[in-house]
Amino acid sequence: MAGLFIDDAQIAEARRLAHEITNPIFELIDRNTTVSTERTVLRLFGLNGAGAGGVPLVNLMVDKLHSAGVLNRGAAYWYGRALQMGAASPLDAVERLTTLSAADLGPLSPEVEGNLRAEVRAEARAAVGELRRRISEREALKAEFPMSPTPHKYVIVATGNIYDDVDQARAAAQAGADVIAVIRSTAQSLLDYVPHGATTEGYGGTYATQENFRIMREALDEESRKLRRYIQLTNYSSGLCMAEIAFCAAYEKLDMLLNDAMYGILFRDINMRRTFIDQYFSRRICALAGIIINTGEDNYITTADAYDSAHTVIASQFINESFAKRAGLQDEQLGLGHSYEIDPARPETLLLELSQAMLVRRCFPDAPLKYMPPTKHKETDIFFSHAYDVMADLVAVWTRQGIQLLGMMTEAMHTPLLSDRYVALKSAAYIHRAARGIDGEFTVNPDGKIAQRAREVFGKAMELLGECHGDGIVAAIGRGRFGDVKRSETGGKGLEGVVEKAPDYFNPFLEILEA
Amino acid sequence: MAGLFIDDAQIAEARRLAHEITNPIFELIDRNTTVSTERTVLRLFGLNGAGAGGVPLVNLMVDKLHSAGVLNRGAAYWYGRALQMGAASPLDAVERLTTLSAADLGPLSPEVEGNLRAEVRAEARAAVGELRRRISEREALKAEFPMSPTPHKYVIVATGNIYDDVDQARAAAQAGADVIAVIRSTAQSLLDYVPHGATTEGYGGTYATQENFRIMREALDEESRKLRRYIQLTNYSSGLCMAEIAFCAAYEKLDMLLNDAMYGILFRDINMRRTFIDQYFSRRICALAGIIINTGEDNYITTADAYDSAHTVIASQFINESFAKRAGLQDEQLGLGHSYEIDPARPETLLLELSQAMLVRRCFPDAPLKYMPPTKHKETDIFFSHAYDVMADLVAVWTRQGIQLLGMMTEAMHTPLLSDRYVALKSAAYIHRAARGIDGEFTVNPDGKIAQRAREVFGKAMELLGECHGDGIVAAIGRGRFGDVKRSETGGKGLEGVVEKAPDYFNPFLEILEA
Amino acid sequence: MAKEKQLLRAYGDRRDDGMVQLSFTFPIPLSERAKEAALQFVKKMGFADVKVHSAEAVADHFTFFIVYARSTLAIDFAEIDVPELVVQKMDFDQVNRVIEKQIGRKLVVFGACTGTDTHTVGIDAILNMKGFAGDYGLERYPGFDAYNLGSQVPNEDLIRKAIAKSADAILVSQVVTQRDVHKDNSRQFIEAAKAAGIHGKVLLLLGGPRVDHKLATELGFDAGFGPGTKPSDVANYVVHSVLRKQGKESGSTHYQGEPG
Amino acid sequence: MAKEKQLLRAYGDRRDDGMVQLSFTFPIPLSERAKEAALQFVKKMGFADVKVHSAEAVADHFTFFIVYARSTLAIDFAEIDVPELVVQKMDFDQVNRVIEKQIGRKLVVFGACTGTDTHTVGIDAILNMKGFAGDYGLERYPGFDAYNLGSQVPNEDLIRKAIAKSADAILVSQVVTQRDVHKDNSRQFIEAAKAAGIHGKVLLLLGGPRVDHKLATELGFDAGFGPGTKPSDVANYVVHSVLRKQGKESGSTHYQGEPG
Ligand code: B12
Ligand code: B12
Ligand SMILES: Cc1ncc(COP(=O)(O)O)c(C=O)c1O
Ligand SMILES: Cc1ncc(COP(=O)(O)O)c(C=O)c1O
Repeated sequence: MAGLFIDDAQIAEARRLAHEITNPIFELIDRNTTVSTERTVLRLFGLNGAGAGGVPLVNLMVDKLHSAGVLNRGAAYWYGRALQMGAASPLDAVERLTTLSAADLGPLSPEVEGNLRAEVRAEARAAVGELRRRISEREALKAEFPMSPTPHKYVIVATGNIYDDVDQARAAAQAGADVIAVIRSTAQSLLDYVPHGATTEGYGGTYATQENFRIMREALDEESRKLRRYIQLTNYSSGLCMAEIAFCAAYEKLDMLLNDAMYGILFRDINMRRTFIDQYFSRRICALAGIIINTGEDNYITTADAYDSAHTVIASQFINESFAKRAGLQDEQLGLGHSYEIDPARPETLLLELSQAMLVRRCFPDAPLKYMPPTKHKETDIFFSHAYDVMADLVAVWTRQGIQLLGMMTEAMHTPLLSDRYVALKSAAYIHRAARGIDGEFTVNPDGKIAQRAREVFGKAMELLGECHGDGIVAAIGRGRFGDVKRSETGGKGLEGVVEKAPDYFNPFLEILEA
Repeated sequence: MAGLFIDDAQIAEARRLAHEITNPIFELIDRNTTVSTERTVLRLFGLNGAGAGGVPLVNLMVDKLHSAGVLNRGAAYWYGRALQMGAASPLDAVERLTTLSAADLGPLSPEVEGNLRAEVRAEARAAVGELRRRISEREALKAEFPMSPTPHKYVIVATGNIYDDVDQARAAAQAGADVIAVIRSTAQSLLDYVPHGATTEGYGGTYATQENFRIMREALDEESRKLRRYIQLTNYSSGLCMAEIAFCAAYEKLDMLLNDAMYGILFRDINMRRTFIDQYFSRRICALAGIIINTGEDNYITTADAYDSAHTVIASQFINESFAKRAGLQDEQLGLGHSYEIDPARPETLLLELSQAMLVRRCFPDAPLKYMPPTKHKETDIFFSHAYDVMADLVAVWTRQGIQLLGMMTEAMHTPLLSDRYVALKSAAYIHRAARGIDGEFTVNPDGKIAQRAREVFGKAMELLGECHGDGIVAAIGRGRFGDVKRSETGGKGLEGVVEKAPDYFNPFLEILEA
Repeated sequence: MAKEKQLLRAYGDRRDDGMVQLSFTFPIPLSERAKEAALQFVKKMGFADVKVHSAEAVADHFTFFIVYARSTLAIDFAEIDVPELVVQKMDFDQVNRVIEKQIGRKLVVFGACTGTDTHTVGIDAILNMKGFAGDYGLERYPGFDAYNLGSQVPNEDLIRKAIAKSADAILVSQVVTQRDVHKDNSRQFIEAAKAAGIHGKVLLLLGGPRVDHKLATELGFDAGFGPGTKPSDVANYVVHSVLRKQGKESGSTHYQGEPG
Repeated sequence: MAKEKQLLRAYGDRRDDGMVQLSFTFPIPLSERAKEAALQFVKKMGFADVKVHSAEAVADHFTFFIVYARSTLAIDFAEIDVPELVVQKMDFDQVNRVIEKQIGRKLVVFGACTGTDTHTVGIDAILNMKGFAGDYGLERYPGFDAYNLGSQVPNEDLIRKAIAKSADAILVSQVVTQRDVHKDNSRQFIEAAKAAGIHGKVLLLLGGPRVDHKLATELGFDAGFGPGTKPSDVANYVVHSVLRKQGKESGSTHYQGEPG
């Protein structure tokens, strides 16, 4: 995206500020682990069953270690201990560990200790190898059936029942969808475990479970072959189980994940420390698995005003980018979120929206970006809503968004009907076809409203980055700088799951992923 | 509209060619009159009643003169004769004339003849004065209640019943319409008379009658006052009664008229000579009455392909402009027609449509222009059709169209429902509001597809103008150059109504209007 | 043998949820009472779970409603009959070959958009060289002699000219349908055809965006063709009908795309 | 006295033409039979002149239909009742004045979006300073003490905290409605309120985009508020209800905007 007349140097400065803003958070991340990070370690070793009442085995084991106060050495270490005690299988390992008394958890000789770690490291390498092999299958399918040109048309399914979701996902793919998102049940982000198995009941969405992922990806693989066009699948790596879901998704070959360094804090009232720590491991897994993350800055302007708070989106994107890069993600994996949300009752909103989308493109030229449609100001007048969405389709193709969530004409009423998706896909295909290449047709006037607005928004974003840099991101969040939502460092859910690492904390996966 | 990189000199050349193309037609016009032109003369004198069976008095009188073979001296002359014979009123004049035998129509002494003409001229001046006074009332209302900014949102009503039309026109005005068009009944253009009185039955539209005009304008005057926003009214000055309808419209203070120098020939198979002669007088009246004409080039690309025949629209616009200017119309009265009709299944149609609309703007910078929505490729999928219309809304505001017909989502089904207009008006208001000023934000790239396409279309238009110049417009129409429709000079309806003027042909209105 | 029932319900976002979207206008001002009236109106149609999602004042005295509701009705799909296809649709070459071999002369067809209707695009699509959607028009078939008289043609003229060339089929197009003008004009055509003594002899085809086979036959035509008709559909129909008339094909065989 | 009938029919483009637009999906592939089934479906609802204008294959096994048809049904508008308004709605200042003069103390209100629902924008619009559509939120009223606990609040927590401050009213917001989760959660709230002994004592208000007064009262709340509710509507309701409870106003007077 040429133009917009913001210096490269200024953009570099924004990046530098963001990096320094995340520095103290990385100290926190280095020093601590969480119950869900440790559960993810166990899942990586292959523990994926559930015990009585559907409690996942990894929860049984980690809760046990946590209540015994020994989780600070790392679940991998205890997994090694169980193996060393002769556990025949991961399941057996859990059983052994969960029956141990606190006394049995005492230290070993350095030599035994060393062997144990070596053994566990080897197993971790094997597990990562297996994961890479699975990912390469996905990549092969993608190579065989190339995707449509961008913007990739992204629609959600949200029936609550994975089998109904499959029907609808197939239908959406046939109608032209490039990406299917299975919306989660509304309560899931607050669950401190990942439900197990195929599920058929959920509110406002379907539970994210490894089995549901598998079922859906299998259906979409089939559909991709049939349509000779690779269909991507995405889900949510947010809430209290960011990293575990990232693992399930990686293992089941998902293509993208909603994954944001701050969304859980702001919109789910999840504890700040917990989220910062969890997001890191989750992103390390995404980096390994070639998963594109989708961040959630678009949410800020559903609670705050989209015109007044446009700069908060930009500032947050730089911060999210820094978190992501430091977790090993590449530019092409950064579906930074933004959206077409300015109140349509205002004048010149198309200019404002173009300005904002061009600005995001200018700041992140190599990222796919994730563009959200209007939602907050949608009306129950479906005809108007449809017209409104169409303008977002135009901005998306104009500013070369990689991933575009399609607006639904019934947004203000209910999760989409099958036909709503069809209507959205058909119109978006028309707009994309009609306008593709339009960005090459015009030069933005340096003194026009679009350019001026972009400079103004960028300027305010720099100020906000300056504030976060000076006072710390924690303080900025405390002041409600993002989405008008205020959160404190020790408030919110899940702080009890944060554990300071012992000096001999052991996590062979992190060793591999950070290598 | 800056850019598009077509030399002013080339545009001037197109204009020069068009002028030369219309030269021979103006010879034809000078030499001939028609039954409908003569009926208009009588209407101007105040003859507007109907006789038995609803036959308009002007038809009775002109038919009589025509069959007696004396129409070539002009109806005004005979009207004078009747007055001179002591007719107390126009009605009386008709009665006197229609009862005369051929023998009674012989010549008078030069002196009597001279007095007669002087008297009739005085009456004509008075009639024109009264017309001007009526028009000034309209202008005063417009000044008191200024119109909305352009594009003026134009919608049609088409119930067949003038009273239902009024209900719907008021509703449309309240929903944001700036211009109301009352569509005529499908057969009216082939009628060689203007029906009389208020009408309540019509197919596909409502009869254009002077009384219907009055009823509707009165309702809209009221609505304009209520809404404090002047609402314009338009109708059709096409078919076999172009000038008569122009008079009725002028008298009833209409604001615009569909009026094209060639539409009747091509799309109604009306004789070429008849149309060329009729259009001239009709446009003289429009010029006087400050009526904006809307031409019909958009129709060409409902029969011919809009991509392949884009240049025929441009060439015809130059010709229509020449006809109009030579009839005294000003730039601000030229609603030259064009439309958003390229098959949406093609790629890059938005670029193509922008190119075409910008080109028209470039060629006619001071004309309001009349922009039509997609119609031919409209689908019965109303949601898609609505999205498709929305893009035309965007192009309209982008290229500063003065008059924009709003697309209807049910275009492919039926004449619009009340709610269809509402849906169209609400979305168009949003698009206009959102995008107003967008043309000032960008510079068109000189080597882009938009600019290249504009140059290509303009080049082909020049070729076509060249052909019309070389071989004559009659030959070009004969080859189906416009709208893929072939017509011959002596084919079609209404040639029998063309009359070669006698040397002493008398038309005091033309004298005034041409002065 | 009774067919097995196959109950069909509307699908919103899950099987059999019955979801239907409606919109309509009432000629009354927007008010709470108006909304309640809309709700009652839709309930009266037999809908459950009626949600009047949107009610907007489209004008002083008109309110436009958008409603989603669940229909409890089901249709037994097994009961819905359409004729069985036994013959494949012939392509361009096959049509011409059959005409040459089995009929042995060119088939003559006349077409026009009659009455006051000026819409020629539809009849042109069927008759002219270019055809429609990549499918050639009848003019291009060596097996047909096609005459297209254009639009605004009086029914009597069309019939007279067709008789003069011993037409096998007459094609009438009707596009404007407001106040059922197409039906009135079509009836008038049939009267004229009867008067001219060709009804039941020359194939009479009606077409247009609001035409279907049922309507056309009710009006007295032999067949009706609606939106999306391809010239080859018409070619197939004419050829098969002529063969049947000549006793060269049984009336009980049906072919793909046959109007019915 | 029997009211005069006032029959209301849908208006397409002329009075009483009955025109209604419908769209729906059938879980079957697109075919002529599918179109016929759609036609039968709409006829079965009691429509006449049914036109299945569009039938599109939205997927292998789903067809989406767009239909226009004429409903022969009429609603007697005279029969549609809504409560009569006798009291004018009070504005910001009037509300505060009435509280000061007639109640003599601040009214305490607690609100939250409860259960697993995280949508705060609605309850914030009612309670926070800023308010909604230019109408100030209850926080800004000198006459109210407003506590907004935010979202994802367990019903029990909200009730406990409200009791601790002797709240006059509790405001529950519910936005997610899929599979009627809002109803389940609302019922659970009422259970908890009963258990805590405040049901029938503290005013219980339910609000959200799919809420209306009828639903709310069925669920056991005192009142329900739907889309577009303004904070001042809620202020009016609370003040009038408290006055009625205190016997300072009769329950038979109704005011503008009163839920009912
Ligand atoms: C192009 C067009 C015009 C052009 C016509 C140019 C021309 N020479 O044909 C112009 C601009 C001149 C025009 C004028 C008018 N039009 Co017009 N027009 C249309 C438009 C946009 C497209 C029609 C079309 O070309 N379709 C494409 C062809 C290929 O489709 P088709 O006609 O359905 O034909 C197919 C089949 O039906 C079938 N078929 C058709 N005929 C036959 C015959 C036989 C024998 C067979 C076998 C098959 C067959 O095969 C064809 C190929 O598949 C439609 C709206 C729309 N999108 O449908 C309005 C539309 C048809 N017009 C309409 C009206 C009202 C008019 C006017 C009366 C309005 C006015 N006063 O301005 C005028 C006057 C016309 C008149 N008296 O007839 C209305 C009709 C409303 C109704 N249902 O009654 C429509 C629906 C627009 C609207 N929503 O108001 N129009
Ligand atoms: C903003 C928004 C969000 C934001 C919420 C931010 C926040 N902190 O509030 C974010 C992005 C986080 C979000 C998330 C989700 N959302 Co959401 N969201 C919306 C959206 C776009 C706007 C809602 C809104 O703010 N409206 C504006 C306010 C002012 O209106 P309101 O809530 O109706 O409130 C008014 C009245 O109802 C009333 N009122 C409301 N409450 C009360 C209470 C009382 C006592 C009173 C008196 C009055 C009152 O007064 C208010 C002012 O008039 C809607 C779609 C839409 N356009 O409606 C979807 C929508 C509500 N969300 C939906 C869903 C499904 C979700 C998710 C579950 C999806 C997912 N998995 O991603 C998540 C999770 C949320 C959860 N578990 O609750 C669905 C709900 C479907 C349904 N009917 O069940 C909707 C309808 C979108 C859709 N079509 O799918 N969402
Ligand atoms: C980054 C991110 N995560 C998650 C979600 C979904 O919310 P939850 O999973 O908490 O219900 C969203 C909302 O769209 C989001 O943007
Ligand atoms: C210039 C012009 N005149 C007239 C008409 C209407 O056609 P008619 O009045 O012949 O029915 C049109 C079509 O839209 C037109 O463009």
